[in-house]
Amino acid sequence: MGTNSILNDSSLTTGQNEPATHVVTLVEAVNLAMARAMQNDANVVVLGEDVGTNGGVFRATSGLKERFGCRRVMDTPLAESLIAGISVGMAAQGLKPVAEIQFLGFIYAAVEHIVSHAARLRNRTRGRLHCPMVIRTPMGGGIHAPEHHCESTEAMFAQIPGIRVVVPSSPARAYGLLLSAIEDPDPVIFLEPSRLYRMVKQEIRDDGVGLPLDTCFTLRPGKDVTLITWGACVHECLQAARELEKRKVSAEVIDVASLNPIDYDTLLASVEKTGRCVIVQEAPRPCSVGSEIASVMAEKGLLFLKAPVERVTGYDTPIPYFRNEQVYLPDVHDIVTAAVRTLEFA
Amino acid sequence: MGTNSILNDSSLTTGQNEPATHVVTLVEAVNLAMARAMQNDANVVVLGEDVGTNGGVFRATSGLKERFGCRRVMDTPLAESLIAGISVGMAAQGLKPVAEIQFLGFIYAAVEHIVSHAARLRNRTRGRLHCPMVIRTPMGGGIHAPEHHCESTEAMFAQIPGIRVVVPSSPARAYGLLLSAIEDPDPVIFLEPSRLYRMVKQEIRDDGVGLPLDTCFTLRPGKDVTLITWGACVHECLQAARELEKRKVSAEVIDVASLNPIDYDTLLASVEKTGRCVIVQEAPRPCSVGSEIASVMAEKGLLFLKAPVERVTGYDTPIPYFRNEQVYLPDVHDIVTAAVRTLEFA
Amino acid sequence: MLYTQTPYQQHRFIDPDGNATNPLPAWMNDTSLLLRFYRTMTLLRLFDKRVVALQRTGQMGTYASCLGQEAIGTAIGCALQPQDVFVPYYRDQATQYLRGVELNRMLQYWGGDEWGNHFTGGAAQDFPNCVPIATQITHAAGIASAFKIRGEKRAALVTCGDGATSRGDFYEPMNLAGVWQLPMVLVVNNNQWAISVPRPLQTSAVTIAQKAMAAGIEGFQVDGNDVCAVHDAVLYALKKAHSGKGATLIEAVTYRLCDHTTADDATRYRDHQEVNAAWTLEPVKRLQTFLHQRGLWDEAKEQSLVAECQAEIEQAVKTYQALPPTPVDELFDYLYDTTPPHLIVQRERAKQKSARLAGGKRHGH
Amino acid sequence: MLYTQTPYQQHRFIDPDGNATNPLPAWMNDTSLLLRFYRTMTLLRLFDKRVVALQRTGQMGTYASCLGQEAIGTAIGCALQPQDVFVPYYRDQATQYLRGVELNRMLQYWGGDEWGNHFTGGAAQDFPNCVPIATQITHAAGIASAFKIRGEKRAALVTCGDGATSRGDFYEPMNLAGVWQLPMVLVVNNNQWAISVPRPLQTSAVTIAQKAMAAGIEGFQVDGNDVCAVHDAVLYALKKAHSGKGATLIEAVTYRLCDHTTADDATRYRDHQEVNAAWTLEPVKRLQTFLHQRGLWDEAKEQSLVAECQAEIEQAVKTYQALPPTPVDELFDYLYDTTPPHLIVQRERAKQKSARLAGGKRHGH
Ligand SMILES: Cc1ncc(C[n+]2csc(CCOP(=O)(O)OP(=O)(O)O)c2C)c(N)n1
Ligand SMILES: Cc1ncc(C[n+]2csc(CCOP(=O)(O)OP(=O)(O)O)c2C)c(N)n1
Ligand SMILES: [Mg+2]
Ligand SMILES: [Mg+2]
Repeated sequence: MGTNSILNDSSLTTGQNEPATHVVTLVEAVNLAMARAMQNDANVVVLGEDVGTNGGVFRATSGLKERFGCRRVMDTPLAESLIAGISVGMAAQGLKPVAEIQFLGFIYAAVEHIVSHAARLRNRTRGRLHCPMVIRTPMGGGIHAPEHHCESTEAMFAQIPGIRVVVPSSPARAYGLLLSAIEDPDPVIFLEPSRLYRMVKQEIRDDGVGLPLDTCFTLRPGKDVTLITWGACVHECLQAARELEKRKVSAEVIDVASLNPIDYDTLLASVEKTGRCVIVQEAPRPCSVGSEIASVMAEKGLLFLKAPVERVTGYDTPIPYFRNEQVYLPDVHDIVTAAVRTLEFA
Repeated sequence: MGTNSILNDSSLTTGQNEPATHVVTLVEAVNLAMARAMQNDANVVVLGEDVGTNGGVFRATSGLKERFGCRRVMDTPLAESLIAGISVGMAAQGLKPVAEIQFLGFIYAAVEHIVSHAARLRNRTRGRLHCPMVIRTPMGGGIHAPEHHCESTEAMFAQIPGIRVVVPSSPARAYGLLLSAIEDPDPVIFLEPSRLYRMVKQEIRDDGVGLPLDTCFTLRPGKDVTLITWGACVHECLQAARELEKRKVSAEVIDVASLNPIDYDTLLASVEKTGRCVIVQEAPRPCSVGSEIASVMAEKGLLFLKAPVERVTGYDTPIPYFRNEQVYLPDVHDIVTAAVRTLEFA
Repeated sequence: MLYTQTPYQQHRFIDPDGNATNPLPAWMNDTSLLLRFYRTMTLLRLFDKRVVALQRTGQMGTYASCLGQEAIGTAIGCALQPQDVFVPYYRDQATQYLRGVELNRMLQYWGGDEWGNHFTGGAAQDFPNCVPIATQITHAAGIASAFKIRGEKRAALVTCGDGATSRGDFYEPMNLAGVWQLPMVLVVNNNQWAISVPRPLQTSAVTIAQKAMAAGIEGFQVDGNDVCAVHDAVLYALKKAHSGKGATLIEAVTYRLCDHTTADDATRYRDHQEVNAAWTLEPVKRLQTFLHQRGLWDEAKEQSLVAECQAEIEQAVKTYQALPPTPVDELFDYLYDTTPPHLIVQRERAKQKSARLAGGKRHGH
Repeated sequence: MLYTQTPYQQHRFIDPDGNATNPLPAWMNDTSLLLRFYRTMTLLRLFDKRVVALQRTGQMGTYASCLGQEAIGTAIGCALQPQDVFVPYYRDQATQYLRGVELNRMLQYWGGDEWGNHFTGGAAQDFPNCVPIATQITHAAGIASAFKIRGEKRAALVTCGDGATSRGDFYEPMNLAGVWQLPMVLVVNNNQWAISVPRPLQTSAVTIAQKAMAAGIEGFQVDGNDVCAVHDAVLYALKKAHSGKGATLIEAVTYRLCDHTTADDATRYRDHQEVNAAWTLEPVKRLQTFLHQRGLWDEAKEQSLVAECQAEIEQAVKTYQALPPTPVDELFDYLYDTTPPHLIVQRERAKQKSARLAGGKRHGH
């Protein structure tokens, strides 16, 4: 976790000349996006536990305090309900708070402010007040972390009307989606797969251009089966697609990215084309995002589904302590097997 | 809300002779079940806001303090996180706390203790400690209540491994399911549809016999279409079934009752028989219990589904303030229309 | 009346018999303000009574009266500056009225219509009523943080009840207000009851004011039935906030003379003697006597004031009763800034359904 | 050292130079206890070092060391009675050790295996480490409530850090403990830092002890680097709890000499001078000097103690390293009392998958 902020990059600090390109990890892309947003809009402020001098336990906010000062990069006392609740107040006053919850497993105390206030302020006041806030938090397993540091409870938020839930799966999408999340006039829960934070590097142009929050991303076209996923599992799905290719199976891979609201059209169009749907998530099944997508297939897909929908998921248990977490996390073999099942179905 | 406790019934206070039968409302049945459980097991304690002298804002705990004393019926300070958290501590010590959260809309502050502790204590300690606690709370709309008093966020808990979620839909099931919930060695979220609290009266035998937490209840056999629901919507579904009967359509009505874990076998067997599935819930759709059930149909039902799964739900918005709530709540017409769609599908 | 550590010492100016307890502050020479206090409290008392009547006759939803607590909201409303933001709980009708929230809008809120939260004018930035107890305090800390971040001379004033002081949302933002020296004023309406739970079962702290010590901020009690005492305390706290000297906790000691709400029956859990005793301390009569003694008030004035208030209230009730229900579309139009496709589809279904229901009503089935 | 209102006044018995500050309590004549203090602190300091080494070499997960804070856990562990229940946060290795939790079990916990929470013997009813900050305090209040309800002479002792005092879960149960007069002892390990957030940014309360006033309970500070001071304070608080006199908040002032955890790099946010200054106050050396002066300790004793501790630690490390991973079935077997059908199906899948993964490992792909 010792990487330094790339904000020392002068081309960035003097935002004049040609937007710089950087080869960055996902967490560095998150850092870049926040820096860009703060530079472009004085209303953007960052808050959370250890986000200041320490730059966040994953270094996502590294260098921001030095650059934008402690009035715009605030270490809060240790209280998640507080972090979410003051963000509501700040947002209602026209600031654009970008709050960090240190891990998704610690967001639960903030659920009341997210569900009862952030998600409803616009609706309750008929547009008089609204809540342009972002809550960023790392999610998911696979990093050998202690208990409560590996949660995949995205469905708890994907089910709440009035908020957006966004999960990036590459540095470029992290940069573009976070910029849009910060610009968005409504509350966004931005879930960052910690397993991807430093997995790959990618060249991105720091041009301040966001990516849309209302579409899925088709990462790989295919015609035989659709692999629908988001977050860290995107990478297992892409590998699985390559595996399947060896077996002459053409798999389409879709990164849902925005889990609330969901871009159903893209998903349905793909499954209508392939006739086969495999949904891959780390989370347990009950009432999950995978359930929602599968249920839409059950409502709309009956005429074109050539095989039952397959869900490759974590087990319906909490994720085990890290010594056993590999058994819990969906892997390439699980995905390939499920895809093959849909192909062999008759 | 002025009904008095039926604990004055002597046959109950002296639990000697033949178990008495009572004609009671759902909320009175809840009261009876708690009284019975407290009489049978000294470890059962009741806690919450206004549960003591006031007997609960819906009178569910009416008379319990007078009968069992203030050490077993405790008014807590106003703090839901506290109520859930101390219940975890009490349960780990062998008590069987039955906590009341005044309305489901106020449970959100308790989510952390439910998800991170109650649901995991047994698993984290490999069975050394466990958590036999019940959280009771009224749910749902239709009672002209103020905002935040009409929530249907059962999916937030139905998705959590390690807890049970139970929703009664009649006085008899309220009595039997609550008794089992209190006896159950694991944490149970017991959601009481406030719209049903005083809707119907039913004769029940106060015999202390519980109902199983691992099965659905088929309330009405049918062969053409299966109406799957729980809680208050059970009554609209039963009416809809009668409507459909007039049209020579035989509808099976299943009360899921236990939303976590779900008795999938009964649901699948019914839809395998009827070939048509209509899921009815007050909650919005995304990642809901209805999504979960529909997704299981998508996984397992492809070969016997004669029509797409239909979901009759609230809109994907918060429930409106009460002047508009009727437009939000699924009604008989909505259900009949959806059922007819499945029948006309070809 | 007990104290906690504070330089502020004026806990009461008018005793229960309406006698002044000298010395009185200079601002109390402003008789027009004193009369404004009285008019507001009188109006609210009459309004409350009328709303309860509407509820009893099925024309109103559950309503939380502020009977006996009018002094607190009135004192706050007259002390707040236009640039300040008011963050209420749900017994703040007096403050909301003084901030410019029309009575008919309050009726609309309690009548189950979201437009009841659409404040305009002086209240345009104020928060709507907050039902989830204490959560508004955290929002107020966020609003105060925004003022601090932008270097604005504004304060966030937030209210809550005694029961609310048991929640994390009371302590967490108060603690933050201490660390960040926020321009926040927290007024606790200690009306001795949280529905059926009496104050001693809520906390064993001798005063609620002393809870300020947990946050390292100033806290003290005032007589919540003395509108002048509350006003002076709020003036002190707002001045402090505006001059960057941080947050204050004010415990206004009063009594809930009404049921908790129209859905409550207080006779189940508290006895008459207590309530009767409390009536001897109530704020409206107290100020009236004080004004009488100063020759500022008489029976004639009283009668015309009552008539004037009645008229204003009846006008509001008419406006409320004439309101058509909110078109159901709005349920979808105000959820997100741009309504997503699936909600546009649902909006159509909702329109059809509400038409069907309206039709159903018309044809009476 | 500052105080808050309390009859208790013994904040320190041994000063940083190891000199006694009279008068000493009678129990300090029990040299075997003093030596037990010293042995435990020495063992823990060596253990900590060893675990960090294991982590650095990839044989251990993220670990939270208690370097510099050994006195607190040791004092608590020696004061607790068998019938009491200990509710830790995650820097309580010393207390857990004294409660009978084997070192290898602690290694197992930090090594990512749930069996690390399966305490036996004297710790069988103790809670496991608690990661969600402050939530354990609420559990402790529930445990104390159970004791009170059943009329048992037992206490729940719970620990937390200074950062934890900012959370609702710190205030809510403390407030309850006041109202219900619960047999609860809350010891705050104020080690001046919450990861990178220094104590002054956590609260502007001059002391954490004074937060007890918000709950109307007794609270005070002790020198957290003086094992005798902490022990005496905990004895006082436990006696009070056992005799039905209610709850106590003890702020033990110490310093986190280590990084927050092995995943942290404290040099990013605090400077050497501060840490070096803190080293002059650390508890182990202090007690050693004290024992020396009393002729209770010498170099030879020190050497054999270190050797003995090293052996005990190496034994535990061996046991830990020899542990096979938990069979994955248990993930399903301990979720509910009776495993529901769908989990039995999933358990089979999980077994096959873990076999596949094991195979995969064997064949190195
Ligand atoms: C979080 C939450 N819990 C419970 C309730 C139900 N409830 C509404 S008012 C109330 C009592 C509040 O008492 P207090 O804070 O003293 O305010 P008062 O009504 O006395 O003015 C309760 C428990 C709620 N609205 N929100
Ligand atoms: C609810 C919650 N939020 C955040 C974290 C991440 N975290 C782990 S330890 C810690 C700091 C705790 O500081 P303190 O309470 O002083 O205890 P210390 O570690 O200093 O002993 C944080 C923020 C957590 N574990 N739980
Ligand atoms: Mg009150
Ligand atoms: Mg600390």
